[in-house]
Amino acid sequence: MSELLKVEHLTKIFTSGFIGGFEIRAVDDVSFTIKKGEIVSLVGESGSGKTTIGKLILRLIQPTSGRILFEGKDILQMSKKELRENYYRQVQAVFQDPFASFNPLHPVDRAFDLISESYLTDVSRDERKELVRDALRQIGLNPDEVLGKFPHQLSGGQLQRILIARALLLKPKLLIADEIVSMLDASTRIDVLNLLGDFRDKYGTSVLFVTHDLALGYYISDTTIIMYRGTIVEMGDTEKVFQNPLHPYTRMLLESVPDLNVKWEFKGIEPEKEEGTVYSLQGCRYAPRCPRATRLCFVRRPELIEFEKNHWVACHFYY
Amino acid sequence: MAMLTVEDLKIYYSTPLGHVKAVDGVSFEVKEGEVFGIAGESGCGKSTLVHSLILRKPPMVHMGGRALFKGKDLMTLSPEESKKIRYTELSIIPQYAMNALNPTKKIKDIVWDLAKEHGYTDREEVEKLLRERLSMVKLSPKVADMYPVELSGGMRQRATMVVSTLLNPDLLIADEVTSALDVTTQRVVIELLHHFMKEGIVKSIIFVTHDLALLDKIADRVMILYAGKVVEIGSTEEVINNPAHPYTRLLINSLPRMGVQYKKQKLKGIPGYPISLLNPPKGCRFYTRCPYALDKCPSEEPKLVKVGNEHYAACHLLGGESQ
Amino acid sequence: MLSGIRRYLIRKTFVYVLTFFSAVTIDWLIPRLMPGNPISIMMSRFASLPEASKYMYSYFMESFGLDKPLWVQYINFWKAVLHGDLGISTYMYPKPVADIIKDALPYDIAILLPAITLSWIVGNWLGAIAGKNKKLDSFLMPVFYFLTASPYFWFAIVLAYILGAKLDLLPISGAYSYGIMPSLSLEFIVDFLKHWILPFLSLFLVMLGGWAIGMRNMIIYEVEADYVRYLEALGASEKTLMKHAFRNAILPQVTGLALQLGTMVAGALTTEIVFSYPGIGYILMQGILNQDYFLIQGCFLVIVISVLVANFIIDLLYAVIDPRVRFSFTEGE
Amino acid sequence: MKSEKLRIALKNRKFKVGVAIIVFFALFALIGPLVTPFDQLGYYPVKLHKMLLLKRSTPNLPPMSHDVIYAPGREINVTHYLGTDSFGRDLYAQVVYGLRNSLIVGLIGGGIATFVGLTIGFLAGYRGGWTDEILMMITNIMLVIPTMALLIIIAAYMSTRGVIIESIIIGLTAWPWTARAIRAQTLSLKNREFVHLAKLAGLSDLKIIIGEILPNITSYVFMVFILQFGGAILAAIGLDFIGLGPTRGISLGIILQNAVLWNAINLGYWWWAIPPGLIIALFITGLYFVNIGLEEVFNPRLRRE
Amino acid sequence: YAQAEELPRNETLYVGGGLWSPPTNFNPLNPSPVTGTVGLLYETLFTYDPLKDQLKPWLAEEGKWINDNTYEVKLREDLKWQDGKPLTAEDVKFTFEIARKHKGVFFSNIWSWLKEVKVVDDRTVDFVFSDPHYTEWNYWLYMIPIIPKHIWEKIDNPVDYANNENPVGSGMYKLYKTDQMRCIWVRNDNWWGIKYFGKPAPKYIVYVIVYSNNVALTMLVKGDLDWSNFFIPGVPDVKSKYKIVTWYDKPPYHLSANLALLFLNDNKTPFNNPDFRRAIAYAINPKEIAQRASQNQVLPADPSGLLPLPSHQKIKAEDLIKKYGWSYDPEKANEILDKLGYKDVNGDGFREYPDGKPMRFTIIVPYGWTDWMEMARIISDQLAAVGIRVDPKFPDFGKYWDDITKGTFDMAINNFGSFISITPWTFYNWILDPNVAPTGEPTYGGNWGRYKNPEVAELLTEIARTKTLEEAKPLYRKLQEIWLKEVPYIPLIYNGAWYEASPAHWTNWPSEKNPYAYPITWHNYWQLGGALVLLKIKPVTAGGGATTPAKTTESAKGSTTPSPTSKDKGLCGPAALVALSLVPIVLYRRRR
Ligand SMILES: Nc1ncnc2c1ncn2[C@@H]1O[C@H](COP(=O)(O)OP(=O)(O)OP(=O)(O)O)[C@@H](O)[C@H]1O
Ligand SMILES: Nc1ncnc2c1ncn2[C@@H]1O[C@H](COP(=O)(O)OP(=O)(O)OP(=O)(O)O)[C@@H](O)[C@H]1O
Ligand SMILES: [Mg+2]
Ligand SMILES: [Mg+2]
Repeated sequence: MSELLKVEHLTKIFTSGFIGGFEIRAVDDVSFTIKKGEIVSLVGESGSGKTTIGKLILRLIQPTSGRILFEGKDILQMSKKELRENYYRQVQAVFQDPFASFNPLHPVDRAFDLISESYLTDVSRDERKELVRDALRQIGLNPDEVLGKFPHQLSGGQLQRILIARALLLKPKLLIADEIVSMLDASTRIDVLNLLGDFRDKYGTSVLFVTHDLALGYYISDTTIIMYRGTIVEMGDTEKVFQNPLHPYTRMLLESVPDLNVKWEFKGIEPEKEEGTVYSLQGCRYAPRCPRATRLCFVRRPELIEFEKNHWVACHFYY
Repeated sequence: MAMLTVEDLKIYYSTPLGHVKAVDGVSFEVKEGEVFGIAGESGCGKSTLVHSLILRKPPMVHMGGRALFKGKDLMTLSPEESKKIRYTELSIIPQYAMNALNPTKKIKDIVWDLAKEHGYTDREEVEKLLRERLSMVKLSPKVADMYPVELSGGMRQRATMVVSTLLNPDLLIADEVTSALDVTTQRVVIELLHHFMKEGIVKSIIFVTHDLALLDKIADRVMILYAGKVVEIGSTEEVINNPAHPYTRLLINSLPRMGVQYKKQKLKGIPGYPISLLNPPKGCRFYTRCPYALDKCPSEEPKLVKVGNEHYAACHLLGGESQ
Repeated sequence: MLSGIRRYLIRKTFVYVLTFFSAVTIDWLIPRLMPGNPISIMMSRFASLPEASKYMYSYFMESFGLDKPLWVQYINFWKAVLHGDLGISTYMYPKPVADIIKDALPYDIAILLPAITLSWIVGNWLGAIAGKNKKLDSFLMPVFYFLTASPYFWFAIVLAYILGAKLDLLPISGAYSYGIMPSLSLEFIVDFLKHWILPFLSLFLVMLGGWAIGMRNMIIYEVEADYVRYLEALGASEKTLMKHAFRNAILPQVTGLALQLGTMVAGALTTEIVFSYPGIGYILMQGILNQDYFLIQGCFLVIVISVLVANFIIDLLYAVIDPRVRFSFTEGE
Repeated sequence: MKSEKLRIALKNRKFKVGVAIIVFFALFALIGPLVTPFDQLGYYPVKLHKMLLLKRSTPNLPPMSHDVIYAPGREINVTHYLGTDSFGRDLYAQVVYGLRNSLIVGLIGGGIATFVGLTIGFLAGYRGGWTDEILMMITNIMLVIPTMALLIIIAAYMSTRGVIIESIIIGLTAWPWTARAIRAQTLSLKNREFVHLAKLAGLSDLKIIIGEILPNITSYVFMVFILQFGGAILAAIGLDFIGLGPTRGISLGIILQNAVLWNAINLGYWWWAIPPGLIIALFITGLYFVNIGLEEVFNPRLRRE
Repeated sequence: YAQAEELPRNETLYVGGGLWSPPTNFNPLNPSPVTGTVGLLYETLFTYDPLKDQLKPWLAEEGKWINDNTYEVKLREDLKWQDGKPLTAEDVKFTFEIARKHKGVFFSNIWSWLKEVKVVDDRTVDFVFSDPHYTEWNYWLYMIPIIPKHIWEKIDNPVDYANNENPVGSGMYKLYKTDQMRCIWVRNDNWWGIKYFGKPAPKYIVYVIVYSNNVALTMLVKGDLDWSNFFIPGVPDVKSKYKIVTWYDKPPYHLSANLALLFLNDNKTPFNNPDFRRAIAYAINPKEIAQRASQNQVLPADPSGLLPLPSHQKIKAEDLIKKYGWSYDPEKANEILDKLGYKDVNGDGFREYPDGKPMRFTIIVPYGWTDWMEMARIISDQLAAVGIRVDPKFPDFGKYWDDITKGTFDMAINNFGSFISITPWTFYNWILDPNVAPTGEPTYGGNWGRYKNPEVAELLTEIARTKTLEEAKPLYRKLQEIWLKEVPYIPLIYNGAWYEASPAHWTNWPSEKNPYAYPITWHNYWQLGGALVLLKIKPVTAGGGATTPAKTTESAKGSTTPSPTSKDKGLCGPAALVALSLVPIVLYRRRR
């Protein structure tokens, strides 16, 4: 498998206001790669910078520093035109909120119309229509039931499927799927996930699957990246990460998953830590919450090391 | 001993287009000392059910049935009496727990305003209690003097839970308190609820969620709702491990769990979508999505039948007219 | 936390200073870009022999420095202002602009301050009542709307007609009787108040409508807010709910107050004219009509400064009463 | 979707009452002039060998008076629905034409204010960054400057002013509110996911603005326009009253100014001073009603019925 | 807690009409100080009575030309300043000298023909002229206020000195207090003039600032304003009801004060053609203007434009008016215009230039001067009747003034320098002064239309130098002849010397029947009669001690509202309207 996307030392700092503003390091020196035809899940708790990474890859926002190479080409160097005509043909996205992903004023068809106008220029109008209906059928929707409807007339699951069908129409090389099931019901959730998998199987599309639900990440992905406060704490083959979690944070996460197979023992309440200072911490960001933290952890940021083949961790414990 | 007995409760929404039958003849019991879980898909009437116990405001209308809470029918209680019961005996943690506290008031003031309403006169005492409880949930007692905006999301969540349970209510309703949270915070919330029960701060909890896996962790008994009706009710063990109703079964089967991977074992969701509650069909409401539908399903409404110890389900497949 | 507030203040101060300079510059420049000049107009008021006028024209052009290039005038203007010198009025020659303003300003304050603050307070109060009481609302809201929809001076005319002329209850001209001497005596105060009522009332009522409507809408929003629903679910009484909702609803109204000051000062102008009330409004008006650069500049300076100061105070106040402002600047985000 | 909103709107009493008032006065302004033989200043134009002579009636007639106008060679019976002023000019004619002009000021002034505010708010919100900072700075400056006074200065030095010029200057000073509001709207919209998706669909910024963002704020813009409409009328009335109104033609503010200058109130000619203000107040009340009605339509939280 | 000082009503005179902004400037060297600065506070050597056309000695006992170049003034005995210091010839000399040094003093141009001022003795001053303007000198004699040397010599720049703190004059009133709404004068009980003129009756004069004349009217009828010099529309309507005193009881009610003229731009075709101007003169009907625009409170002007006051009437040549004058006659106008070739060729009702180009003019009047605006409209109509198209335009005053002074207008109405004075020369000098800047540059005379006629220039200089009226009369005749023949500008109406007085608290007001003074209080008019009124009026209730503050006008209250309609009708109308307008709102409420 060859590399499709390579992210190198990506950093994004948000500042607010131009005088006397403050900074948030939403993404801090993050590097990883996505191979062709691979599903990578990006896992982390709320605010860990998952969405930001997705948006950076989509160039919806500009990174503060770092590089993003798509098939060896730095997308940050691309012109707007190049992005439009080339990059977005190959990289698409589905977002968390299906309702917000549709313009409430237009029928859902617009999602298809827009991309076919830009990218399917060589196809006739009727063929386009057929393509759309095809795509809808593939994801298990009845085209007559959904086409021509307004977003508020459809359910979240239906809308999310339509968005996937929309991406399907282009058969992109990379799909960014940002929490695409978190707003869906359990009963429809798994179907949407399955769609992603089928998609990859059929077209070899790589997927960056952003989630905070480890079970979902485990279910669908080949590679898992665990993030904490803008930094990667652990990554590697899904199997390895889940079967042999190295980082204390990963372990904590895994323990928190309400899995049907596992009974919880109630261990009492952990104190809530002041988190305001985390972003300015010199050392490991997880240190304040870490049960194993030593002085070193507060002083030096651990680097990501390859603990075993294809299994990386950033923790002083493993040096 | 039953803390709450709901009998054939009907709660509708009156809209210009007609009645939305969000809760349509639901009966159940919440016993003292148990966590009672309610699960179901989005829009099946979970929130309607629990909120109707607290406060009914237009367009929500009570169309029949009773809800006996410690012997008093919550549906016919006068507003004054109902107000008195709320918080002291019957309390709620809302779904929006992170934003439930007035951002411009200090937490202790909010608590005092509420406590005053329920006959408390000693401010010191209330504040002392608040600080104790805050430390109990591992928050600094200083949080009492802070504004909600000063707290992080997780802290606010905890603070709200403390506020909601401060006066030791007998029954605590937790409506989807976890659905917007990530797993770690979710875990903390569950720990807190467990703690409240253990410490006897609350006697019973109704825990509403659409995440069955979570109910598995905390609930003693669960009730599965579908389109305003009870489809299955029973102890958690039984319902999860031994689901009787096709819907429950399909639902449980669609849950991803650790160790299951797409590559190896494909899970399946439930096909189709829930029906509209505006004009629900006469018969079984799940029939449109049910792979085992019988001829009589569309026309005849299935009754709850006993399928095990304290375990009931409403499905024609399970036969039986007996209740 | 302190540094957060300091940062907030530095930012605000910077914005204010910039705003001040730009606003004053605009006000300085605009009259000068217009055709005509103040000395020429000054001449029109002198009934004298043509010969004499010619002499005076050149004298005054020079003495007011209007024969200099525009940029020199601009620099001189700031130099003078920083020395606290606002120049001499051409319209009320030779009175210094600073004195003119000093004499007139108390009257504006006497009318505007109570009108603005009371209308704000009463308006918010009535608006809150309307917001929570649907029955009253359907009755009060049209009244509020009618009030804000009325031009200030028309309302003043109507009031003057009914209360002043027809019923002869209140005097309709001046700030006090022409025959009484200002002093700290009961008689004078009563007399002053009598004259004050009508202009005050007409401003007060018109302004009140706007605030009431704003508050009404805010309350309706707020009582739907999560925290109110929570309180209600926990059995809080109507009174407590309103108390909480009111507190939050009032915050945007505070900002509104700051931002609207400038407009209201202008609104007072027409009212002052109707009642011959000796405020800055009428003088500014005359200054403008007579192209009295110096008077216009001075009045603007005062208005801009007072609006900015009021804004600044309200900003500070805001940081105190709304913890959101305070903490959003300490934690980030 | 749209028809649904319309249906709700038509059920909303405030909206209906407001529309009724507006339509009533708009029709009044449109048709009113047709039923009066007087010209906009209230003179009776008489043709005398192809030349126009402007004739006047008896001064200070109360409403619904009949009078005779003597033209060369004939006598004309006229009725003054709203009486005459101290120059013997018909007030009904002045009021209808004045209303017409006030509406024009409202439309143009409100239109310009909305348009400028829309453009600036939009640019600031959409472009963000320095564009935003600078535009907002300008907006805040405009907010702090007493625009009414600025208006007076500008108005005072225009040699002659027509209704159009007046509306333009009013429009050019009234936009900051709109700009702020629109900016806020745009900010929240531009981070909506459908906008991102449109970007990913290869749409240019312009197309996104026109196709995705603008349609979503039209209802809002419309409401803003209504408020600006009313604001412009009130501002114009104020200007008219202090003598800075249009130097040609008539407006409700000018009628009021004349009424005050010529002692209408003291002399008991209430029909000169009361109706113009009342019409304005009622009309703008109507506008506000429409606005609140629409707000209730688009924002169910505000609904009260 | 202090007792409020309330001015005793029966000793206080309330006046208004000459003060439009808070009183700030009491500098008599300034061209427009607060009214009363000259006349009440400072005094002139002479006063002038326009009713009798007499120059009356005031500070001076007498003045005469002792030779062709020297005018000698003898001051009265025992003149003193309000601070007790004697007023002497030194002060007179100082007053004139100050204008020599400071060009901003309003009479400084005198020094172009005055050579020196010599003090002969304490009471005698000699004015030595290089080029004596005898006629003009008469004017200055009653216009120049004498200031105290001992005070003013310490002042660096006497031009922009506001002089508003305890100013010391010689006059019969002292400045008492000023504030934003009024200026209060208090009687100078040590006034030198008591022994010559008697004591003025009011102890206090409150000069009020009222922005709008409707307020003035209200105050007048309530008896809160005793003496008004406002133009108050509607006075004729309510005059009898409230016993308001005006000069005449019938139209025009007021004396004349100045002349409003229609200025034509004599530099522009076709106004440069006297015949064309004459045609316009024929087409205009001043009577209608007086009646319509000014509610008959003014008189229409006759072609000469000379005011109906003795100083002007004395030189008026009726025979010339008969011979060369005009009167309203549209037929005649049409005839002239036809003859000149201005005909309506395209049949639009308006005449075109002889070459067929459309002819269209504008007439400007400052915006907001409603009576003048109405005048402009009427003129436009009247000219339309003879086929001349004139659009009335109402620019703001600044622009109007700019156009007028720069000569960039077609037609305009103006009256600024046409005030009554001891000599018609001021009028002619103002309006015909040939010494004007070219079009496009401002001029501050009154020859706005740039009428140029060398003969006029000569006549004006000559008249200024004539010693007696008899000597000047033939020259005036010539001027009038030119005026009537050439029609440089067209007189419209004689603006009134607006005067309304309330008999509620003061009586013995001057009027047609008791014409003892010209009752105007505007700046520079106190010397013409205003001051005399103060000496003659009497309080209604003679309360000598007057320790109890007379409560204001209890008697006048009650039914004092001026309203021609009955009281309830007046209220019912608007009430009905309001009620009617509330119907939709009420209905709207009912339905819910
Ligand atoms: N436009 C922005 N301006 C300022 N801060 C931002 C912005 N977008 C994100 N952030 C901040 O950056 C951090 C990372 O945000 P991000 O949305 O990437 O987190 P996430 O992992 O996707 O969280 P979630 O699970 O809640 O979606 C957060 O602290 C957030 O507040
Ligand atoms: N105010 C309302 N007016 C009309 N219908 C309503 C209203 N509120 C809820 N409903 C309808 O009632 C039904 C039940 O809603 P409810 O909120 O109780 O569902 P829920 O099970 O809590 O769903 P979720 O998991 O999304 O919270 C839904 O179909 C919903 O559309
Ligand atoms: Mg995210
Ligand atoms: Mg719910």
